[in-house]
Amino acid sequence: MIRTLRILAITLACVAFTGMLATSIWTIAGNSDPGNLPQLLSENLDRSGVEHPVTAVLLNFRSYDTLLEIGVLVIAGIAGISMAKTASLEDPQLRTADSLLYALQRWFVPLMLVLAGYLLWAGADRPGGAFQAGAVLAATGVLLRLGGVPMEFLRPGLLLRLGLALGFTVFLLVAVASAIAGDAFLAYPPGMTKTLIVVIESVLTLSIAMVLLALFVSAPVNDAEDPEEGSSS
Amino acid sequence: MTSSLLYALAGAILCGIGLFGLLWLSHLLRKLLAFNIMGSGVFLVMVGLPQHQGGPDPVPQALVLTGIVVAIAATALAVVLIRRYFHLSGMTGLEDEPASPERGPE
Amino acid sequence: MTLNAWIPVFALMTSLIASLVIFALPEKGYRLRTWVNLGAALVKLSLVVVMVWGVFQGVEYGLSFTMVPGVTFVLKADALSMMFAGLSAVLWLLTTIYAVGYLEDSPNRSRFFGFFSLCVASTMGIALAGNLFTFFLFYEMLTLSTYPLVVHRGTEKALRAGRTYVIYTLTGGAVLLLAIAWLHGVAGDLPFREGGHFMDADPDIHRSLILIFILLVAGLGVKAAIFPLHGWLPQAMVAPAPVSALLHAVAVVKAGAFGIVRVVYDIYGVEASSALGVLEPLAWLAAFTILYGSFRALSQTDLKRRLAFSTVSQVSYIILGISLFGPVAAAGGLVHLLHQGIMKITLFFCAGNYAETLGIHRIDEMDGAGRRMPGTSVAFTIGAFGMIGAPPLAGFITKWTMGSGALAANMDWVIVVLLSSSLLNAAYFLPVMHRLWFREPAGSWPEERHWGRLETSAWLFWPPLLTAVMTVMVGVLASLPFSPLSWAELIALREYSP
Amino acid sequence: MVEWLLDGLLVLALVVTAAAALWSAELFRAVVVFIAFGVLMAVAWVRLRAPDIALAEAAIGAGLTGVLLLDAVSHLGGKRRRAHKPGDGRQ
Amino acid sequence: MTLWLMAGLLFTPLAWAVLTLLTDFSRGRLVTWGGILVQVLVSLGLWLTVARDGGFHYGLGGWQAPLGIELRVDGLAVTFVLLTAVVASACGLHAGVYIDPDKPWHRYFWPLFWFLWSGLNVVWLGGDLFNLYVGLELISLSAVGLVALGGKANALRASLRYLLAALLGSLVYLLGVALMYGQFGTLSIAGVVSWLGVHPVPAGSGLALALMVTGLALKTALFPLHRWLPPAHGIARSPVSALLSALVVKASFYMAARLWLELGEPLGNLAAAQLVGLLGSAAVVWGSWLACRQPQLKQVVAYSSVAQIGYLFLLFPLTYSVSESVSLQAQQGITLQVISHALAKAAMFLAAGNLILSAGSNRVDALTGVSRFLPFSLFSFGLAGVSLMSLPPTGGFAAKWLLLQASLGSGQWWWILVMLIGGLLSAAYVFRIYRASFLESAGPDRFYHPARSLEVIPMILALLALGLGLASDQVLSVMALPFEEGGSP
Repeated sequence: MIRTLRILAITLACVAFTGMLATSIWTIAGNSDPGNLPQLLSENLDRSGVEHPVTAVLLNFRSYDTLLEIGVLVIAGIAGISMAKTASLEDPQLRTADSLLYALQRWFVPLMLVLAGYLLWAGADRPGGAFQAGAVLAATGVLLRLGGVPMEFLRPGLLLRLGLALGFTVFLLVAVASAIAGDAFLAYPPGMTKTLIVVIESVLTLSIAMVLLALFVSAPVNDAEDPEEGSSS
Repeated sequence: MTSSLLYALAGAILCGIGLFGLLWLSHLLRKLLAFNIMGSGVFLVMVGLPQHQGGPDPVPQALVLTGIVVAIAATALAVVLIRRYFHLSGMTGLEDEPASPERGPE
Repeated sequence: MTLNAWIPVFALMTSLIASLVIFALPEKGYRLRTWVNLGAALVKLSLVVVMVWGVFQGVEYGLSFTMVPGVTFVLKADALSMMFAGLSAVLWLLTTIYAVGYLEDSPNRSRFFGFFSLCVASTMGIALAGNLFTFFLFYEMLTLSTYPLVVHRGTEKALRAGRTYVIYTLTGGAVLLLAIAWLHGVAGDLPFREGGHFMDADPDIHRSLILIFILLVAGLGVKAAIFPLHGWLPQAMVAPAPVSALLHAVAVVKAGAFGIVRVVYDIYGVEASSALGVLEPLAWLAAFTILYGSFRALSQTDLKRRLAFSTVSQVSYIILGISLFGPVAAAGGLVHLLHQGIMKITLFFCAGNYAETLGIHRIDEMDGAGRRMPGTSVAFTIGAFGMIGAPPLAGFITKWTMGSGALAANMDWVIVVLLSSSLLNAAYFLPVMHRLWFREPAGSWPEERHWGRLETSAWLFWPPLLTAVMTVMVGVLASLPFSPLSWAELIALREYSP
Repeated sequence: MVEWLLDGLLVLALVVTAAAALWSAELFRAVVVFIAFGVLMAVAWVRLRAPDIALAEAAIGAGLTGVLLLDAVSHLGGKRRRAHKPGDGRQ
Repeated sequence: MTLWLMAGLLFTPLAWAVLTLLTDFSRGRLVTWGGILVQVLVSLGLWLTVARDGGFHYGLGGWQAPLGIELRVDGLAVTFVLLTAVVASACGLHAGVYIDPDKPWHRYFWPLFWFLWSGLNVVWLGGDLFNLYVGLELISLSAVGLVALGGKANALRASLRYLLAALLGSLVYLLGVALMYGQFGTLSIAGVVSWLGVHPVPAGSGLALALMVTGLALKTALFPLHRWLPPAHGIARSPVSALLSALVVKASFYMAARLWLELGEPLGNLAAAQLVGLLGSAAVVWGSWLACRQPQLKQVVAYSSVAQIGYLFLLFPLTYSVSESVSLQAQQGITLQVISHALAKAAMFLAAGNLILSAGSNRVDALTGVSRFLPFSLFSFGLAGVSLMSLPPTGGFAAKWLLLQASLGSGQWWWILVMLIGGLLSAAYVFRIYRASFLESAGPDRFYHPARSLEVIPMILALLALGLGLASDQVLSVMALPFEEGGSP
């Protein structure tokens, strides 16, 4: 009885929510559009150092968002590996010698690495960029991993943590360098914009892949022993 | 009515579905699916609505890219937590009684 | 800022700092703690004496700064505040001496004396507060600092009493806060001013003013133990005797009564209050409380509880005095602020002595105690006669002055109240004295300790005698300048002709 | 007109897969449907002229999230687990 | 100079997050001390600068809004930056001693701590709707990570619940942002406000504000969306609980309040404002009531947070269509309430942690008779309690006074009742702790005194909460500094 009432209430709430939202979207779509942001953006595009507007927004106009977003990724990575069995992130269960997987691996991995490289390189003037490249790279890693490649760097040691932090650190150093030179935080020095963006994108690709991979492998395997508990509260 | 607006409205429906899932489902992974669906809905609204009159707008597209990365980070973290929680307590829901129909014969 | 601005602050700080020092001292630092206590009490007393002289000369002591936007924190010494400050300074000194003896060898003394000093600091703040906001600040601080004293023994009973106490006083505090905030909204930030602020208030706000007055009295009446808000007081008797002495004679109940005085005189102004028609109901309420407290005291078998109900009755004398329209009655009420303090503290000291030395708690155990403890019993007798109103003791001065005031104000029914109250006082005190002096002890007294020449520890022996002597002196020397009565007359004069 | 039809079908498919992902009885199937939902989303982004998001959605939404969730399902003892990885029971 | 301060403020926490990620716990502690010093100095410097020269806009990357992201550096923001510096330093210093350095997973405490701090600064200074979203996620994920640290089943349960609530809240907020962008074509709050200044209020945009506020209310644990808070705040390690209760919930409230104050008048309506106030009142009563009934010390404190958060939402009705002066009083009162609750609650959680360490148990009963040992932490707890009861002279009292005045001034007398009842109920749960500590029975004879440094920190915070009441006028005067529109570095 209570269950029925509850589902009824939730359904009603969700339907009302959807209805209100759709009405609001419809109304707003009917209002006159005051936005001139795309125009402003294309006017400033040549000052951004890259030709592709989405990349320009991500890594120049709103680079602070991106910096913080990489921070969010790093946080997730940290929180994830803090949960892992401490000795090793290794999951013996996943080391299967599946022949299909092996074949997949042989053909796909090089292809995916090329794709990641292309996406990264394309980011400056065409769709693509660090996120997509990083995701593809991470997917490659997952594939390798499923194929049983050990990947020592994923042990929760200094190397892993350096890898997690690398992209973020480079981004942060670039950001503060201009501030020390007397410009605003995150401003690129004139003339070096494109170079710096490419550098940042490259390291970000690595770090994004690393974080996602770490999160993928750090899920505790079922036979991990309990960590000893010290929390009194 | 443009196709952008159509997608924005679809986003609204996805939001509703996702919200329902988040509130109603008890299995944590299903909640996570619901969260991702709701997230997709929000992103559709975010891009579809401004493009309804103006054509492609790189700003919301960039925002959605950021949003997707944040969402995957949160999802991955949640998966880690859920798996560890299941490992320690054998439960897949947040209710006190471990009566989730999804549980296998452990 | 001049030195004069800082003297009230110093007076406040002496006990505050003493409290902090005591908390910091280790439990075993017995000697040092006693010296800190007594030293601070003496310093404070001398500061108060300086201020009393200064106020008499018309010197302005005061300090103010904006605390919250729109509200100032004001410390100020005027004639009325000096009356309360003087009372608390003198009695703090005596109670400290007494408490040192009373709590000898008992645990948690560091905690006790720390909060005790904090309590006195709050009382001082109440006395020196220059507006209702500041008053409220210290009023609530008093609640908090007395709670650990009430529950000091840590028994279930003490904790229950503590809970009752807190529920009553915090609720009262909330009502008071509401009233103060409302008043602030209606009339702005009002400093205490002789003659008050609402002499010619806008008739539009009369209704609000009356409602606020009721709320104010209700809030303050909890601490002043006005019927029907007195329930916490008899229960709080589980506290150690020095606490009862301080709570009942000085700090808590007087804070409430003092607050009502401040509201009637220095916020509303006595004439405005009278014009609003709120004084007469207040007088009736006070009169009823006087009789009610006395009746209830009659049936109590526990000595401290009897004294507690006596307090309920006696504090309302103050309220009655100020709510009769006229300077003479006002002086009678005000002087009772002091007189009742001195007399009641004597009685509580004595009750504590009986309990501590002979293990007497109930009245029927008191048979023949007079011969075993003559000094204490003399003091008790003086205090009790004072309460009854026998000339020339303090209580007589009060009742006489108040009676003349009532006649002057054409409120003859007050005389009836005063007389019947005196009869009732006699009815519940005389049997005690009869038992003390004229009955044979039921058995032998416990003699587990050797006190030396005195009947009890010297720390316990002298304070009640001293206050008993004061009870006599303030009565006999009532007409001298600087006697409580003349000081009260001074205040009444200033209030009625600002 | 064809475009409209395409858009309409896509939106319908999105909604249906989303609902199916949440309501399918088996967790494993739910995740598979969710991956399909991700692929459809990628197509939707192409239709919205947002190729960057489409790429990201394909790689992240459909790819990584899917693998992550599938892996989690197999660990949480979903019903399909034994069939999915035979001979690989709990140690 | 200002530029350097800003860069330092933004750079330090992020950089220290990376630095501490590369060390273990003990070395991370040393590194953190350095970072705390820098961050406190920078925050103080910025506060002093703004107190002297007034506020300004700071365009990140040299781009101005609406193209770039602009930070809004005004008196209120820098006051909260400074408050964060104080409270977070206290929690950081406390955690350095409190947390066991030998557990390998505790090394991850410091990076999460620093990320949390940087996220808070983002929110205080943020002037861009989407940037605020990212800041919120930064805060939420690091907070979840901190709660989950150590990974007991209960902690995981609490952190999962927290994570889901936080994610849902963020999404709802983001949905609101999407509608805002669709309507106004800008993400800058100032841009929206100036657009509304010249155009009539567009239809359909009310929902955008409602969604944003709802999402934020969920993250702030407004009744009835509060269920995730007590487990998370109760189960985390005490310094983490302190951070969460003192600062994290305030971040989302701060955003909601700023949005309401900027956009509430055009986009909101009276019923919504009253509804939010009503929910806040329900939180006050319900949270306090549950706090009275919790057997565990930290749960008492956590439910007290639910109640105290309720007061904050009285801002909505008390600033909607009222006179300028009443609105100002309400804003000042709420600001004081935020600050004093942050200080007092941090003090309370840290002191509770010490008491648990001393008594060896989290139960309220375990405190029986501890006042006999004169534990310093009990004093701190008590003092902080005075502020929560909003008794004078604490900051909590000053806040309540201003809110009372605002309620009276706007004629919305029903909030007065809520405040008075809430004050009494909070006294009930605070005195419950006092009472337990005064009970003399066969309690434990041994009593573990924690390290002095652990005990001093909550005391300082509690004294600050106390002193805030006396100095509230001065504090508020900095917040009310004129904001120089268009002034920018």
